[in-house]
Amino acid sequence: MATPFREILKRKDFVVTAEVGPVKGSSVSKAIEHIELLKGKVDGLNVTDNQSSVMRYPSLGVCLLIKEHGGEPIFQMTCRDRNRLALQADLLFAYSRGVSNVLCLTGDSIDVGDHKEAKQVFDLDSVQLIHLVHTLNSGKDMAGNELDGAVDFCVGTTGTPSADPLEPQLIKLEKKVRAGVNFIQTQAVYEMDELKRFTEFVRSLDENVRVLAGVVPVIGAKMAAYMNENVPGVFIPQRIIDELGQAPKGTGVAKGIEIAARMIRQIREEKVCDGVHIMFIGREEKVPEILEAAGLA
Amino acid sequence: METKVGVFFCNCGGAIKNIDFDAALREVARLPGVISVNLDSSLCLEEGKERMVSSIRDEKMERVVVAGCSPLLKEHIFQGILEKAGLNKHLLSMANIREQCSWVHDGDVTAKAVDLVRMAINRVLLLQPVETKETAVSKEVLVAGSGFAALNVALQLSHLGLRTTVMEEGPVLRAGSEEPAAVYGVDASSIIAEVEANENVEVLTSARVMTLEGKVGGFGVRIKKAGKETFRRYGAIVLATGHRTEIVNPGAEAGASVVSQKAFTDILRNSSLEREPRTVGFILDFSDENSRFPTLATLNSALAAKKKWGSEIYVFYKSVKVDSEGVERLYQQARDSGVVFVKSETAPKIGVEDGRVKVEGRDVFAGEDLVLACDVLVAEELYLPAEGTETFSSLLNVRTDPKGFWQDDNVHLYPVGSEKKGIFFVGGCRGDLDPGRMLADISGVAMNIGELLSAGKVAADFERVKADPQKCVACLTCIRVCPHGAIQLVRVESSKDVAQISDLACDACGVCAAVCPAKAIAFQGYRDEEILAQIEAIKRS
Amino acid sequence: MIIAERKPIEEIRLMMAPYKKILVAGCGTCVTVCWVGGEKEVGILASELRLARGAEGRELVTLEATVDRQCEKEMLAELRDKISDVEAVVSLACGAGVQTMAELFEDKPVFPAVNTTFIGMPEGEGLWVEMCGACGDCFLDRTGGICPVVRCAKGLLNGPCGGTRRGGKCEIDAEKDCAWVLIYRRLERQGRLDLMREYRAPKNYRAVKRPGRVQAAKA
Amino acid sequence: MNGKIVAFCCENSAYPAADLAGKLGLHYSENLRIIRVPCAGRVDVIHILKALENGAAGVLVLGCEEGACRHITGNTRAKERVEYSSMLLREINLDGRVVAMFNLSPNAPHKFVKAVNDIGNITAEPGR
Repeated sequence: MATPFREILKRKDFVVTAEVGPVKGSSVSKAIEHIELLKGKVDGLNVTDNQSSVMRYPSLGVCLLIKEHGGEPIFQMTCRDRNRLALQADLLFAYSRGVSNVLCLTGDSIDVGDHKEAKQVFDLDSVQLIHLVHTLNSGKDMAGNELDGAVDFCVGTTGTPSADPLEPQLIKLEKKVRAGVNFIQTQAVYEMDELKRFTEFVRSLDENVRVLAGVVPVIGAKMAAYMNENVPGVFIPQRIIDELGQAPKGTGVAKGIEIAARMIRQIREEKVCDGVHIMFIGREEKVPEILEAAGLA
Repeated sequence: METKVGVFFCNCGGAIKNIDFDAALREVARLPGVISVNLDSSLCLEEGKERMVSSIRDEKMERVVVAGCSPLLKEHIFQGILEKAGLNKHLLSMANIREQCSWVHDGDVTAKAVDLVRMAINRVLLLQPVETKETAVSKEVLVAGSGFAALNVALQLSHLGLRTTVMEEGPVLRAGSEEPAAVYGVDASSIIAEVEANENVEVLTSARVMTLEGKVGGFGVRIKKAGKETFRRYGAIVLATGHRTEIVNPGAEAGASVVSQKAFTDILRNSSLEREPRTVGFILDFSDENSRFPTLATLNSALAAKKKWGSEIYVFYKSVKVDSEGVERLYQQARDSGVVFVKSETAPKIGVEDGRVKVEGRDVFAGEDLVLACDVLVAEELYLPAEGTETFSSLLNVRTDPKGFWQDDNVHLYPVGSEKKGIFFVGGCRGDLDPGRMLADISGVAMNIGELLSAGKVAADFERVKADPQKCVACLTCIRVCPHGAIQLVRVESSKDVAQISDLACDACGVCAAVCPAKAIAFQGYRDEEILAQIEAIKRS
Repeated sequence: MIIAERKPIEEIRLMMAPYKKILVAGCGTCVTVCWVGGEKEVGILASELRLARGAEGRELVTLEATVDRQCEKEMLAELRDKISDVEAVVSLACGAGVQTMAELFEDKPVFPAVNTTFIGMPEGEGLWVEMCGACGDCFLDRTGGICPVVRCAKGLLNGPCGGTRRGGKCEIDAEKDCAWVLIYRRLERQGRLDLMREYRAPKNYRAVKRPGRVQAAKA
Repeated sequence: MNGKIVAFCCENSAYPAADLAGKLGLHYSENLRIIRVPCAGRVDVIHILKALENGAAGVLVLGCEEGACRHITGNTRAKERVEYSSMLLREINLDGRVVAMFNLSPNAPHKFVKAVNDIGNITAEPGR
């Protein structure tokens, strides 16, 4: 049985988490493959929730699989697809099956996904969801009713260190930290000074909050340009795009891994923050390579 | 009782050949509403006119159709005939059976001619009378700016008996001092004295326009001077805010000895240098291609320097534009007096060598590089609109050209008008300067305004274009769309805001009538019914 | 003001297919102001339908009328004679007008010719943008007068979201300003950023029990 | 209205150009019927559609050259309305080319004649 993530956050000085993306279908074989590959190598495994508003096998489903396979799941919840009843019900169900880490997200908008005519919910937003989890932790539901069987979630959320303008994001981050979070896994970040500034801000609010830097390897200049334009909250600096541009043909992935590993090692050595969250959706099998290259294997 | 229409055919003294007028008259006589058909050979000449006036009166015609030449040529004459016969001049419709029928088709075109007459009859049956009404207008004119052009306009207007307010943002009148008229070959020395002596001209310095409303004949302007705001009424507004210049790549280290044209004239006038400059350089027309002022200024300054100090003068030029009045003569004078013109493709490099300005350029004709050390270099300047032109534009809601100058050369408004009646531009603020033309523009503006205001009242069609207060929903579309800013929102008796079109400011284009979503705007003569009736007539041909 | 957009001619043509004599009814208020349903557009739509029917070689008789407001029964009553003389009505009014007409003349099929889009304001000539979603629980007082419920693509009460683009643009549209960045800038300008720092509890989305009813307290 | 072409002519450009065509003895189809308007910006979609409804084979709207419109935006507005009408015709599967906008200056009678001939050829195509 894996050590609970809450404990790891307290004891470990450099926490490493990764992310698996469920498939669009009922087959779980790929998920299990990724779980087996990564469960021993990382402290926690996030499972995305209809990432980029693309309909997929549910996040909670893969979390249960991770539990069954002895991994430590981090259940990602967005506010796009469920109202406050469904969110609370899913949390109760998750906790009852041993999934006790939740990452509270607002969620991408329907327009960026593949069901562009769906009605988006957003009954709550990420800050309200964090408050909701604490309400449940206190033994009550949002309507103030007593729960038959309480929950005790370890709560996490995200942040955008390289946002421009930054100030509105920091105001929101403050609300999240005030609401009470154990850890923050940031959006993809590539500039150390941005990450430093972000982490210091979080520390100034609450030193117990652990900050894990979001690491999204970029596998080519064209991919970088695409991500800058289409993936919300991602801003890949020109210097990295240039570096990728010089990589000879066909070595894009290797170059991406090399850059990611370099960043991870720098974060760790300079203690910029408390760890990293590696997001390599679609190439989960490459994550061990990154860990090795970063000296974390 | 059907409206009584009289139709007059004119064969233009035989110039309209391929129409069987007898047949045409017979057929037109049968059309509904037609009570009289007449054939004439010279309707627009005196006897023709007499015959027409008497037929209109005798047969008590209520509408008139004239089938003949183009309305653009003779419409005003036939409108005069209607008035003489006691009929409202707008109750006329013309069928162009000459230029647009007889002269463009071979063979017999009687059928088409009858068609065109039927179209004119359908339209004339719907026409409504439009009265002419005189509106009192303020005989005061606001002139913004105080350069040579502004003050001259003010003087000329005062000679026409119109009071002028010259408003200058700066503390002092700019003509003469700021703007060296001598450079442009015009004498401005006495102008300020003349203006200050003229009791028809009121001078307001360090004054600014805060708000502007209303239309031609009655612009309401709030002017702020010394912290106090006063509200004034003006019949017309002249913008003569001039231009400003910026030296092009002065070669920073060259320092004080690189000067602008204006600075050079100061040196000429009171020779502020310790000793007279032995060699003087000029840079001409390498970056700003279209303005003519630099050429004139360079030639005047070069000649003046030659005369006063006898110094060696070099002009590095890409082009010497001599197409405005008197400039060719100046150019010849300069060459005869020994001024050296150095033709080069690219702007010369400007540097410093033992305290003097070093100019390195390529002489295209001599085919060799030329290095010149001179005591004073008059650098090339970019001609830009004066500061504050944008704020003025938004206040007046008039457009500027891409470079920010006023009144790009729309051929219909050229040379001094703007798209807003009663607002005129003159002088440097219009960009592409040509002193010769500027003098013509000054008298042009004075003449336009004199014609407009000196009678103290202006006759205009009364409510030819009108928004029906019952139908107008005050959606503001027409107000935003009107190219001439002639429409505003007013509160009518039913305490409802509706669009009101100013008869004086309206230029009768009909754009408002086309865009009005409530079909509330009637443009007499071109109402939808009057256009659709002509289409209806075509259908039956 | 209610903003609407004219339906494509193809859609309206199919609705009118079974009928030979129809009334094209305009409304003189909101839809006139936003250029889709006034007397001018009634004339154009009627002409478009006749032309289309002519292209099929069949006949169409159209009556045209525009009342001040189609959402008032007394004003619609003016159309009683014309409506009894036709087989169907195509109304260029907003949804409220179409339904008031349908209710008043229950035996006549009434069809919408416009899509009612939002409550908004003009941003440029012929361009309108959404401002209010009629949520029934206005809290513009706490956002510096900018409504995130409709002007934020996700309707967030504690924004901005993580997807804000560089320069403060919205995740879903690089041209659109992020509502929460606008709110931030305005509150900062007014020195009231504390309002944005306040946590906003989940919204009461049933403030207006749909369909809404408002009973005025007094005449 | 067999084969008639209705031409809305702005009195600042197209109408004088048509007159000049007459003075120079140029020729164009007899089917043309000119309706004088103070500016092309006065011509609305309803006028174009009503002309077509009344059987016009083609409709021309002729205004000043771009940037030389006496009423600044009249010719651009007319162009947009012509494009709307043309798009509408295509939507109800009629030929969108029978409605056209032309810009010309008062001293360009040949351009006027060319505009009339062009639309004449389109409307005269077999299988109309």
